[in-house]
Amino acid sequence: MTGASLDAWLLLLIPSAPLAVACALMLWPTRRALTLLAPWAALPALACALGLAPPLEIDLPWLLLGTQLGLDHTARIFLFFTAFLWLAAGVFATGYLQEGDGRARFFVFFLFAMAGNLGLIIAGDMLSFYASFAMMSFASYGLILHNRTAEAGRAGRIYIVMVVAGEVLLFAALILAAAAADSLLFADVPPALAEAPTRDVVLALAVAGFGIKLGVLGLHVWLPLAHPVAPTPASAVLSGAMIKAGLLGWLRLLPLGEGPALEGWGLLLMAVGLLAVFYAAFVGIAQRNPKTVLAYSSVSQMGLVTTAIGLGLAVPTRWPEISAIVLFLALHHALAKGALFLGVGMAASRFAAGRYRWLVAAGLVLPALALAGAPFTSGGLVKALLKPEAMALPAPWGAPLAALVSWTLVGTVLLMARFLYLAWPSGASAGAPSARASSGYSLAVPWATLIAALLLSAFTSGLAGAEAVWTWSAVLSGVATLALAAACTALAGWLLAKVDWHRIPLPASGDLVVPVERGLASLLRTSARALHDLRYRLSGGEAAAKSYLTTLRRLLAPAVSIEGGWAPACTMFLALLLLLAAISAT
Amino acid sequence: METPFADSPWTVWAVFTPMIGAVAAFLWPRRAALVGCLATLATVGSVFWLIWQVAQLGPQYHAMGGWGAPLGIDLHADGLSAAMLLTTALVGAGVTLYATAYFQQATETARFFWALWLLLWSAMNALFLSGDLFNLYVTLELVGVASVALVALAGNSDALTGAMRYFLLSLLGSLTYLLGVALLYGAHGTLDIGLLSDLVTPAPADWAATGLMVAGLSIKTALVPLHFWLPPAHAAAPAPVSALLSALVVKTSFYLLLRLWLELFPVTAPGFGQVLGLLGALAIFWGSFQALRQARLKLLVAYSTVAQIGYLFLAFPLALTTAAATAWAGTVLFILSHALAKAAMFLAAGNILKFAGHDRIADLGSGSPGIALSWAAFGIAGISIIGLPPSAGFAAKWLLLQASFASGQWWWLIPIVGGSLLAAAYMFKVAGLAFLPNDQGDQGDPKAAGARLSRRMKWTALGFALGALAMGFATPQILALLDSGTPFAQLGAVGVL
Amino acid sequence: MTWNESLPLLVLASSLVPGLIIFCLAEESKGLRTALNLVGVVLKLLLVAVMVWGVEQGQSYEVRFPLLPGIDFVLRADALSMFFALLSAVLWLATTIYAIGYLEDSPKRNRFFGFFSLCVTATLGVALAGNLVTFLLFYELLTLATYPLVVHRGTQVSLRAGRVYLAYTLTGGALLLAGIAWLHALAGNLEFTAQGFLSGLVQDHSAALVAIFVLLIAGLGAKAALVPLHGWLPQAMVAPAPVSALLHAVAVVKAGAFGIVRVVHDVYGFEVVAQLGVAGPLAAIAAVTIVYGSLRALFQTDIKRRLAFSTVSQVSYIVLGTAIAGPVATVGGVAHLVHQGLMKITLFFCAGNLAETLGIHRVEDLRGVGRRMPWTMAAFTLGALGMIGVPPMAGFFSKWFLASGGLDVGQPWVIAVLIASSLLNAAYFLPVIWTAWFRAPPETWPAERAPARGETSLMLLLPTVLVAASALGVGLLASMPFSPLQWVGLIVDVEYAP
Amino acid sequence: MSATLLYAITGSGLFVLGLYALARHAHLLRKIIAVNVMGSGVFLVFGALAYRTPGLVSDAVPHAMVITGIVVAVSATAVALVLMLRVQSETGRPHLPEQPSD
Repeated sequence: MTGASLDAWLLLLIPSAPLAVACALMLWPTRRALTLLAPWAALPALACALGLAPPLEIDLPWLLLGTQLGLDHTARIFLFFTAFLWLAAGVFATGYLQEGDGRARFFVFFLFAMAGNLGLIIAGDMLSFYASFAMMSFASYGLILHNRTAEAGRAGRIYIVMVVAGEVLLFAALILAAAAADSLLFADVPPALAEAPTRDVVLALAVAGFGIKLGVLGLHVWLPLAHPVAPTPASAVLSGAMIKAGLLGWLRLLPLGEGPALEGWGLLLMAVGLLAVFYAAFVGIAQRNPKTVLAYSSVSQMGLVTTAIGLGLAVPTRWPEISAIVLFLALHHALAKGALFLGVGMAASRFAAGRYRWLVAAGLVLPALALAGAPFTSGGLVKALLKPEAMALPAPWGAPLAALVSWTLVGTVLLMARFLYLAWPSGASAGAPSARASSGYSLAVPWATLIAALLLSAFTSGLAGAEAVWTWSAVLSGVATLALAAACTALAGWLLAKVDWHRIPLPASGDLVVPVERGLASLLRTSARALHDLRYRLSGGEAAAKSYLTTLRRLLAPAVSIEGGWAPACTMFLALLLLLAAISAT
Repeated sequence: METPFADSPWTVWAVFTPMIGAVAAFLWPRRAALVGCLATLATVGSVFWLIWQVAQLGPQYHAMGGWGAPLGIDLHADGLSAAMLLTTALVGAGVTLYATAYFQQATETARFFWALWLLLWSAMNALFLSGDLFNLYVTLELVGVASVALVALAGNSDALTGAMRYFLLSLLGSLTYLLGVALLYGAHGTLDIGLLSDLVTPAPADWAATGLMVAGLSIKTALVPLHFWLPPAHAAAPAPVSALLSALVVKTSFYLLLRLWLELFPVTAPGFGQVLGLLGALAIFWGSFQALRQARLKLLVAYSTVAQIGYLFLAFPLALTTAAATAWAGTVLFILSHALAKAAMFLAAGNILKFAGHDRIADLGSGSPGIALSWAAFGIAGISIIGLPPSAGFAAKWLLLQASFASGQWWWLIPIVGGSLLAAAYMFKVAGLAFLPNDQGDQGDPKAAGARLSRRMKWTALGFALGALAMGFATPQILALLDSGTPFAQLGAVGVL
Repeated sequence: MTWNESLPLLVLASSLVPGLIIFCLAEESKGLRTALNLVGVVLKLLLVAVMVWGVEQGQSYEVRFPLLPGIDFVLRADALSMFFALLSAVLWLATTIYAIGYLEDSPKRNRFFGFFSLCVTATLGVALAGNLVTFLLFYELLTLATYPLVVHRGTQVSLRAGRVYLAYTLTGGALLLAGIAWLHALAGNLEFTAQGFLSGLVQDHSAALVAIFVLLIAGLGAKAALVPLHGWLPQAMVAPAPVSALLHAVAVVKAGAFGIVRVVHDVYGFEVVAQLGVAGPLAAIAAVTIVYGSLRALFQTDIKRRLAFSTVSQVSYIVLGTAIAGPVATVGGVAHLVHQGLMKITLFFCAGNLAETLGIHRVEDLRGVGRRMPWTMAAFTLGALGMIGVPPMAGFFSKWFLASGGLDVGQPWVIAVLIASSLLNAAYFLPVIWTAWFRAPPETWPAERAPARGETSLMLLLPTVLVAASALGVGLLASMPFSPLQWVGLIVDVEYAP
Repeated sequence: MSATLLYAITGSGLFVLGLYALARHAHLLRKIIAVNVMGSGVFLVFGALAYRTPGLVSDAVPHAMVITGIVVAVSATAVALVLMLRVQSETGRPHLPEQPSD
């Protein structure tokens, strides 16, 4: 612990503040003051992100297997948007949830998830990261199940299965990584891993393990189910902050910018990522719940993140630039998705019914535009910066990738259009359960702050080349593309409006999970039957022993019956006598 | 008077004190219990004094009347005798204590009990101290008659038929033994074990004598398949008598067999030991099997004796070369531990029978706290019977196991260990009943004569059980006692019989 | 007899003597009985603590007197024995308090607490035994002392369970006896020695040594519930909850597992075990047990039965860690003695609380019980998460070290086993947690016994919460001096010293 | 010598005959007599073997032993007869049950 500055000690506050409030809330669940205090448990984290200068480090050798907390550039950015989003969502929740809704319970889970999420960001070693990751994952189970509907039950079940699967995959990944690096510190892992013979195994496990959290295509199935069923503020943090934990895991563990280029892995990730972008858009527009649409949008956006990471693996020399873009992408998505989810809540609140209706509508459109990558938004900035990086790929791949990155816009626009269509404040939704009278400011203020921060971020990103992006031509082409996409969407919407939706077999929410669920159920049945048989075969020993005893009894019955007889006894006596004499004669 | 060894008159007192007591108890029936107690005290005192002498000074010897062998009667006391005397004294003292409470009401039976019991004790002590084959026959017969009479004391038909069967077979056994003695005398002209040991050769007379004596003693020891007299007799006798019979009487003939084997018979034919060992193994399995299927508690305990006797015979095949000392030490330790444990079990069973008014296993239950101590005694004695540590039963089985490995015959561990498991099976079949809740099983029979057990009866049973359990810790001391004098001193040194 | 000699005996006496006195008390003298229990508990804990401190300081505690020809009765304190002793002493404290609360107003408490004390005496004896015969002595005493606890209720079911229990454990004891006797005949020595004492015999007697190893492991495996010797454990769960806690967490299965650790490390030595080629099969058995136990647990509807099968699975972690010949895996395995103990005792206490307070025995009756008994279910949740291996619960560290150890010695399949086990654990524990916390509670509970205040009696709740907190604490503070992991590190250093 | 052998063989024959009768006859009196016959056989063997060294006076020790043996046998027979009578009075028949009653 020597050498740790006072600033570094402040890092301890980040996870312990929410933990302390959570424990207090468990002990005194009825204290209103505590629930009001709950969101502000993220404040120390936010303050640290803004006020502390990386790098900071503090060792706690007594905790777990020797814990290191630290703040580096990556952590700082993650800490900023995560804490910000948690704070905003938390304040929103104080207004959104009423006393009777089990608010204290909600906040207990909320705070534990918050502590985990914030803790994993400043974790410098694998175990504290893993522990925080687990705490976050398991605590958000409570958030997802908060409404106790059958739908929530199913979503929760699938979520927890995926969480556990992710946990064990990560366990294996971390164990192997720790063995390869002979260290638990993240600082030591990527360089060691780049050279290790187990590199590919670790990569596979980590990609899959963190991919579950991040919603990588194929592993995303829990996401569109879980995000919508949670209360709106919880959806915001789930989709905005928590899925980024998977990204952070990749950043910490994968040998990005280290060692040789991993083109195979890079191409695989890029392929999966781009596929996710379009697939999620395709499935997403078929959804009827705006929050589900947003969840698919998250999958789609995380596809972009996956693509960027793949690029980083394939072109390690460009990693410093790519990493900056990825971080900004994460921040942008967190703020945008947070604002959109809270917007859904706003649209269902009494605000949307009154004179602020247009304001609410504007508040929905702005982040949607940002997400779609409109000029002068953070989304546009990211895509603009990512394209040139794509060109760094070796010959046949660079140009197609850059083109595909541009086309992702189409998918996003479609999704956002569908979202706006579904979430548009009609003024008639005031009867929705979440629209009961609530203190308006606790809803509006965090939401507005988020939107403001999102808009502001486009201009304060500090990314290299950011100021040069918005040339006239770029803006024009951006607006034109956007307009074209919007027109297409409108046309499609008009055409589709005439179609009887119910006759089209639309992909259900959670898409791939449906057949998997069925398969698992039948697997479970089969294994139960097999086990039953096996057990009978094993416990056959007991039955066999019993029947053996019965047989023995029957066999010995004649012996029992002659036991008391004189004639047999005397015969045996004589026989023994002769036998003994005969033996001693030999 | 010639004294080739250390001459100890205590050998005589060990025999005569109980005999005088027996006569006195017969003469003064009203004071029989008092006489019994006094005689017990005196006998225990002289026996312990003698044991102390053996332990400290080595083997003791006394020529009665100064005649000396072959005409007179000589008394020997070595480590083996001392161990047997010790066993008898310990069990005898406890049973005396128990009997003072047990026989309180039934005066007629009580009077005979004391006389017969003291006579039995005297005969057993004489048997342990004799070194002459004919004397041994006489003492054997005395033990038999006294035991039969004790069984018959209960007076009911089970007891009488049991006693009758026992007596006839006992006579058969002793006569067979006597025929062997006759052949030996005819061949060698002497009956002194010490003298004979140098003369015996594998001649027809000798091997016929060996067969006769071993077979005769086997029937008296109730070796399967010659055991069938034992369960009815032991089960039908009054509790203290059952304890004496199972704990001591069957061991007397085995002691004789052991002594003859060690000192007299040329063990040129290893098959001989193997046959006895096989019968021992058979006894273990058969006795346990029968014990398991018994419906009455005392019969179960009696069959347990049949099984446990089998262990005594396992040493015969095991006692080869270097393993001999270990095997025989284990056997003697087994005698001691089984004596204490079986006494405890029969006394406890007696208590339970007296309390419940019957001993049908199916209808027994823990009942009131009044009987809990007896159940505890039964269970703790079971530990020793099963051979779980730290009981002396464990030490004995350990030594037998060591002998079987050391003699390269590991397969004998199957009866040794298997017998333990079967013993556990029949012990816990009964011990589990103690845990039935109060509203199940019998509450005790208020009409039964002694529904309220005296404290003495409960604690004697428990004392035996605890003694058997704790004796494991005294194993080194007991083994040290055994090493005094023939035959064990030689075993250790020479390693060959 | 010096202080250092008498201390091991005093540790045994501190539960033996109160136990024997309790047998003699009147059923009504509740105050005296409770006082005796508590005095014994606290005294034992103090004495063990003194010994732990002394061992750490390099003191040697040994008492020895002859028992059999060539064999002594030896009680000795080394790092491993103190580890187990401390675990037992601490958990006995919790269990005693719990049992006092649990058995309030039930009959035959003297008998119960008497045997309870004997049981702990035997466990401490197992821990402190300095050679195999002394070990066997206490091992069998443990069987005998637990039997009355298993059949305590006296119902036909419990008597049957008791019979099954005895059938397995006594057979195990017999095999152990045979193995020990053979070993003594072969080696002439049975003293536990760091890194074993058989290396000189491998050349000439390898077949015999393998046979003895099989006998010993089979004997110990019966208590450690290695498949296929596990059949008694699920049946024995009919016993009262404190007994189950004792069986599963403190005494019986632990004695078996501890014995396996002793045999592998202090009788054979891991090198001899490896040379004989028996480590692999042992690890395989452990692995099969881990998976099979979890699979069976998955299909149990009775809470305690589910926990019992979970024990079958979890205890084999210890065996697995022992069978993988490497220091890191051994740390994981041995530390799991404590980790599993704390977590499983938590779970059984919770199951007891549920049964005692609300009459809940089946998983489906747990609906919404989290609201009615939040503290109990919180403790249960912690314990269950620990079993799954979620950090920072203690169970995670066992898995971490086992897996790392497996990697270290080139046996990565261990990770697969651990993952399978974690998944299965999650599969049978998470539905319980979900049912308890997130389903609507029923109108009435099966058999509610309303406490004066709070969710249940404080005597039941306090130990539950404390052990749950310790299960969390030993994980969180895994690197503190005197934490189980650090202590095991010391032990393993000795066993693997060059 | 041959006379001795003859006596000894006759004695052994009596012994086996007694054993046969003991096994064969259920009536207790017959059994008691059978045992007595066996005893007589043993004593006969003893008597025969007393004549150990031809030409010399026979050994006194076997005689003493036979006398002692007879005393033992008489007392034993007395006890046996009393027992038999008690058995008859208790069970009504002078037989033993073939199976011990359970």
